[in-house]
Amino acid sequence: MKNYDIVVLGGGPGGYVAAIKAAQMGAKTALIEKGEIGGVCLNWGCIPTKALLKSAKIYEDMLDSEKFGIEIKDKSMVRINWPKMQERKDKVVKQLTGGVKTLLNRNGVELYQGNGEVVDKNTIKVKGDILKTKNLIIATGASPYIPEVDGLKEAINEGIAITSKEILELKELPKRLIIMGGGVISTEFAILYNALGVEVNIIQRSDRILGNIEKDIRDSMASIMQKKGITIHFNANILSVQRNRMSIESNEKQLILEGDKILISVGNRPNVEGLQNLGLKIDKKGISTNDRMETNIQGVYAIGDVNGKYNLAHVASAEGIAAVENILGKSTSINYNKIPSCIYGFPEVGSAGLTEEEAKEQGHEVIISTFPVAANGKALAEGESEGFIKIVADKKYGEVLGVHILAAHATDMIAEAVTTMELEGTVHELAKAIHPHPTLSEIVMEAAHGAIDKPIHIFKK
Amino acid sequence: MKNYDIVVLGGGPGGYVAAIKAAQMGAKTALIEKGEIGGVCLNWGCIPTKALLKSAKIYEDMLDSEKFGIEIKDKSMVRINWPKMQERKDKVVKQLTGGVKTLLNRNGVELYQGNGEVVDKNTIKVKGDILKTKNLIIATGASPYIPEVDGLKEAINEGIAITSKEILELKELPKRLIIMGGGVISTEFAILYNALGVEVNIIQRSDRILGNIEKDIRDSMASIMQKKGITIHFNANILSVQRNRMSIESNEKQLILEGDKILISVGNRPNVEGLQNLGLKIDKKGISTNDRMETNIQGVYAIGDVNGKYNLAHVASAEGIAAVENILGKSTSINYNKIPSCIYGFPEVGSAGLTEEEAKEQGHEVIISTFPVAANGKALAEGESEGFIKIVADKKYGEVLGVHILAAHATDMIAEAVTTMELEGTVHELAKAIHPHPTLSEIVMEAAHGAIDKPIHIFKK
Amino acid sequence: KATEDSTRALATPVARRLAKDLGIGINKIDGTGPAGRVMKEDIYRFKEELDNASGNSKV
Ligand SMILES: Cc1cc2nc3c(=O)[nH]c(=O)nc-3n(C[C@H](O)[C@H](O)[C@H](O)COP(=O)(O)OP(=O)(O)OC[C@H]3O[C@@H](n4cnc5c(N)ncnc54)[C@H](O)[C@@H]3O)c2cc1C
Ligand SMILES: Cc1cc2nc3c(=O)[nH]c(=O)nc-3n(C[C@H](O)[C@H](O)[C@H](O)COP(=O)(O)OP(=O)(O)OC[C@H]3O[C@@H](n4cnc5c(N)ncnc54)[C@H](O)[C@@H]3O)c2cc1C
Repeated sequence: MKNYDIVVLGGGPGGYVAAIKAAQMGAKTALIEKGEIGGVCLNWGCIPTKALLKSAKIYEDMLDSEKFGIEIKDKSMVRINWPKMQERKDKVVKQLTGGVKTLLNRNGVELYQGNGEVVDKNTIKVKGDILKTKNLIIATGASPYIPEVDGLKEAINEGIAITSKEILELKELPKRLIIMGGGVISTEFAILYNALGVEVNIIQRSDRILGNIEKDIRDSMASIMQKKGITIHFNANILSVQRNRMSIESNEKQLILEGDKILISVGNRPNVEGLQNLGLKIDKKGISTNDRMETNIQGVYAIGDVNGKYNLAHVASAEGIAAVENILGKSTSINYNKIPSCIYGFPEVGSAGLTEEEAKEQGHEVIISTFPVAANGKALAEGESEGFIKIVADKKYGEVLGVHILAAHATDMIAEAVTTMELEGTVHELAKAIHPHPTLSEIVMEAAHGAIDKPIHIFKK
Repeated sequence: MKNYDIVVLGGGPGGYVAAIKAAQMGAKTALIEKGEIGGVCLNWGCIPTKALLKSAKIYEDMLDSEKFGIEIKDKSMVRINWPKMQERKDKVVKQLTGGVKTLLNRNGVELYQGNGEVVDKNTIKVKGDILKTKNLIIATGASPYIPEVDGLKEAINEGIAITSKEILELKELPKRLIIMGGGVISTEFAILYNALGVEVNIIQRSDRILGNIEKDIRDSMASIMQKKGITIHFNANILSVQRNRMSIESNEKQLILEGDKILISVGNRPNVEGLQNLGLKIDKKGISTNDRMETNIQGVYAIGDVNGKYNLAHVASAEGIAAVENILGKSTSINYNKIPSCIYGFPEVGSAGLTEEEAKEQGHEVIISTFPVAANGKALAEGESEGFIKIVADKKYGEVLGVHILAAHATDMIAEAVTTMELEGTVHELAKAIHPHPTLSEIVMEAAHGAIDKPIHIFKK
Repeated sequence: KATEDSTRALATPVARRLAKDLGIGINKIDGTGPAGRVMKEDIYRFKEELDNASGNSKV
């Protein structure tokens, strides 16, 4: 039996960050992980997808290189070496998870590899060990939800229907891919495989994909994807799956689609098995917590995907730090009105804070200002001029409430918005701050000018 | 004879932005341009160089594509089509300058194409026209300085020694390029032509290139360039030029270099000819102004390269807006402690605010925090992990005084720093603001943590 | 020597404008933001306390 100040259950970006922070702050800390350190994010989520997307981007650029004055005599000479692409991705993952293990170790976090069984809130069993702890942080993550569809189970057993985990480990590049669901993860896989030359069909229940994203960006992204050759079946019902064939009804028409693989990507369920003993308040989304990461049980905290607030790695990490700081007496809370979220693709989406609708719902009188990427010099120089920025500000002082960007490097750009909101900044500062030329970030300044007076590089009456 | 509230002399990014702003604010405005609208920046500076750099980046990625799992059977099949590359660049430039002309027109700026002769501060002649004005904004820019070197004039006459303007219009890609000078522009051309397979020699008078840039970044950049195969001759004196041969003395050794072209890039001189009548205070750097862009003559303002403060397009534009606002009664000044500057290359540099040395000189007690790009997940996923960030903050509150980034997308990232400084933000907000994962921008958050307590993703005692 | 500097309050732009509109001196307020930065919530709280206090004194 060993005693700890803090035991963290689950070693994803929520749990491992919490454990490192706790150890840095002087708490005696244990981390329990039954699978791979780094969780979904490092092993089957954020990182491997971005490694593959980079390969896909280079492939796409190569096929399009004439535009930039570079010729390949025979385009058929350009070939995807899928095993090599996978190998690189795996190497990146190994390097990062190896790095995290070293960090845990050097910071003095005691790592238990095995399934953690929660006996009570102060007692956790891992294999032969019993851990006693003053505080428990639950960071067990979430798993893909598998819907009830006729024949889907059989397709899963045959290895045809797969989740985001298996699709990252395919031995061969499929020729045709059917994606169930139209969320962020579906979109990223659709763009990835489309760029690699795979025929992609997205099956979406409602009349829109990317339901949570700002509406103009969502609509633009959908039509950009369609222009790339991705087929999106809106208002679609899946009737049944027969091996690699799928019957759907979309807009009152029946269709049969064929795919080499079917990706199931219709949402997550929190990993809460074995936590029943604790008497935690749990709903379909996950373990309920307040903005200090406290559950209804004193001394028990829940962070990351398992609390179901956001399925985002940086939220998991921030919540992990907040939980630890609250445990160790440094009061911290998370402001969920300022969370950034990204879509990685060609182009990218970077979004932070409130949408126009959300701001109005919260009672703000809003100013909206937009500016197109096509009016930006750097974007033209780079040959990537799709997209726009939309700033949502409160009318009274011009406080920035939300920034939504569709652009080639949007994910690199959104940090400016997050920091501005952290500082209760207004469109006046965004306009006044001298943004370097030529950069895509000038669109932030231009849109901010548009919220106050007029942007320079576009004509508005 | 026509009467104006404001006449702007010179249509570069200083002048054309000033003219549009003035017209937007209701002033009767004329713009005089003797050459091409857009000045150096759009025609022979910021924009064409970035268009070519993008082509070079794609070429470099293609040659290196195996790393990313994409194979070309025969690399010799990949060929630079230099005329096509130039054509694309020219198209981008045309599109942008055309756009600016439309904007001037739609905003009601009256454009005079011709050389503006300043008769007195209220009277300017352009060809047959005489313009009377209440206020004059001088935005005539600067020109490359041609040093006194034995034989250089002859080499210029032969078209071998050229400036940044001619090097953007070469009919053929040179095989060997000698670059006189080691400033930002020299560096960008060196990286550009090196990536396109050209042998590059830089001749630098002192023991360092990029003299104005933060010292660690400057040193890293130099060694990265050397690793790419660019030769830098430090402490070098040019003895003479004989056609395409150059004799230099570097570190006490004499050398003879050969180049197909010699780029003269050793600084600028302000374009002040014809302005003598005005009685302006002018020194070697340019027309003296205060931070409101006022010269010593009431009603006469000087903005952009001609005032010699910074040779940066965004500074020229910001100064243009400030001059107009001051003329029209909205008091504005430029804070030169927060100017961003960039170097475009592989990797890039984005820098804003004070360096460690400058901060100390200004009397600050400073905190310095750095974080390496190699510890960032997105950078590894992208295979571009060179570089680091360095934050300079004031000790008392942690106010951010300067941010210096060497990284693949540094130029897109530096806007966050600029806005933070505009908001008098501290490292606390940078650390607290939830930066999205996985993005390069997480290094900002990590370094900010390092200034307060400890970063998560690197071990510090 | 450094008094001038140390009396300059750290505040967010919104807090500054709000304080000005409400006629509240920003230096009087203890900020709850990082490094004692005055946030808009601090102004609202201060105003509320002010209102309560003046309400009480009337009775
Ligand atoms: C394909 C894909 C792409 C994504 N891309 C992004 C992105 O770009 N950006 C982003 O922000 N988010 C992304 N996400 C989401 C992100 O991966 C998650 O939000 C994040 O991993 C959640 O972190 P977590 O620590 O809460 O849980 P997880 O990462 O799920 O980690 C939970 C860990 O707990 C362990 N565990 C569970 N129960 C026990 C137990 N009883 N005992 C011991 N160990 C246990 C699990 O083995 C697991 O390792 C992506 C997700 C997917 C699937
Ligand atoms: C190769 C290169 C790359 C660069 N890259 C960058 C970069 O990436 N980012 C950046 O910020 N800066 C960059 N610069 C610097 C940038 O181009 C200048 O700082 C900017 O152009 C200055 O703007 P300006 O309006 O002051 O002057 P200019 O752009 O020089 O414009 C002055 C204009 O005035 C006109 N003119 C002059 N005299 C008269 C007259 N008597 N009558 C009528 N017209 C007149 C000229 O024809 C000219 O068009 C680069 C420069 C070069 C050379």
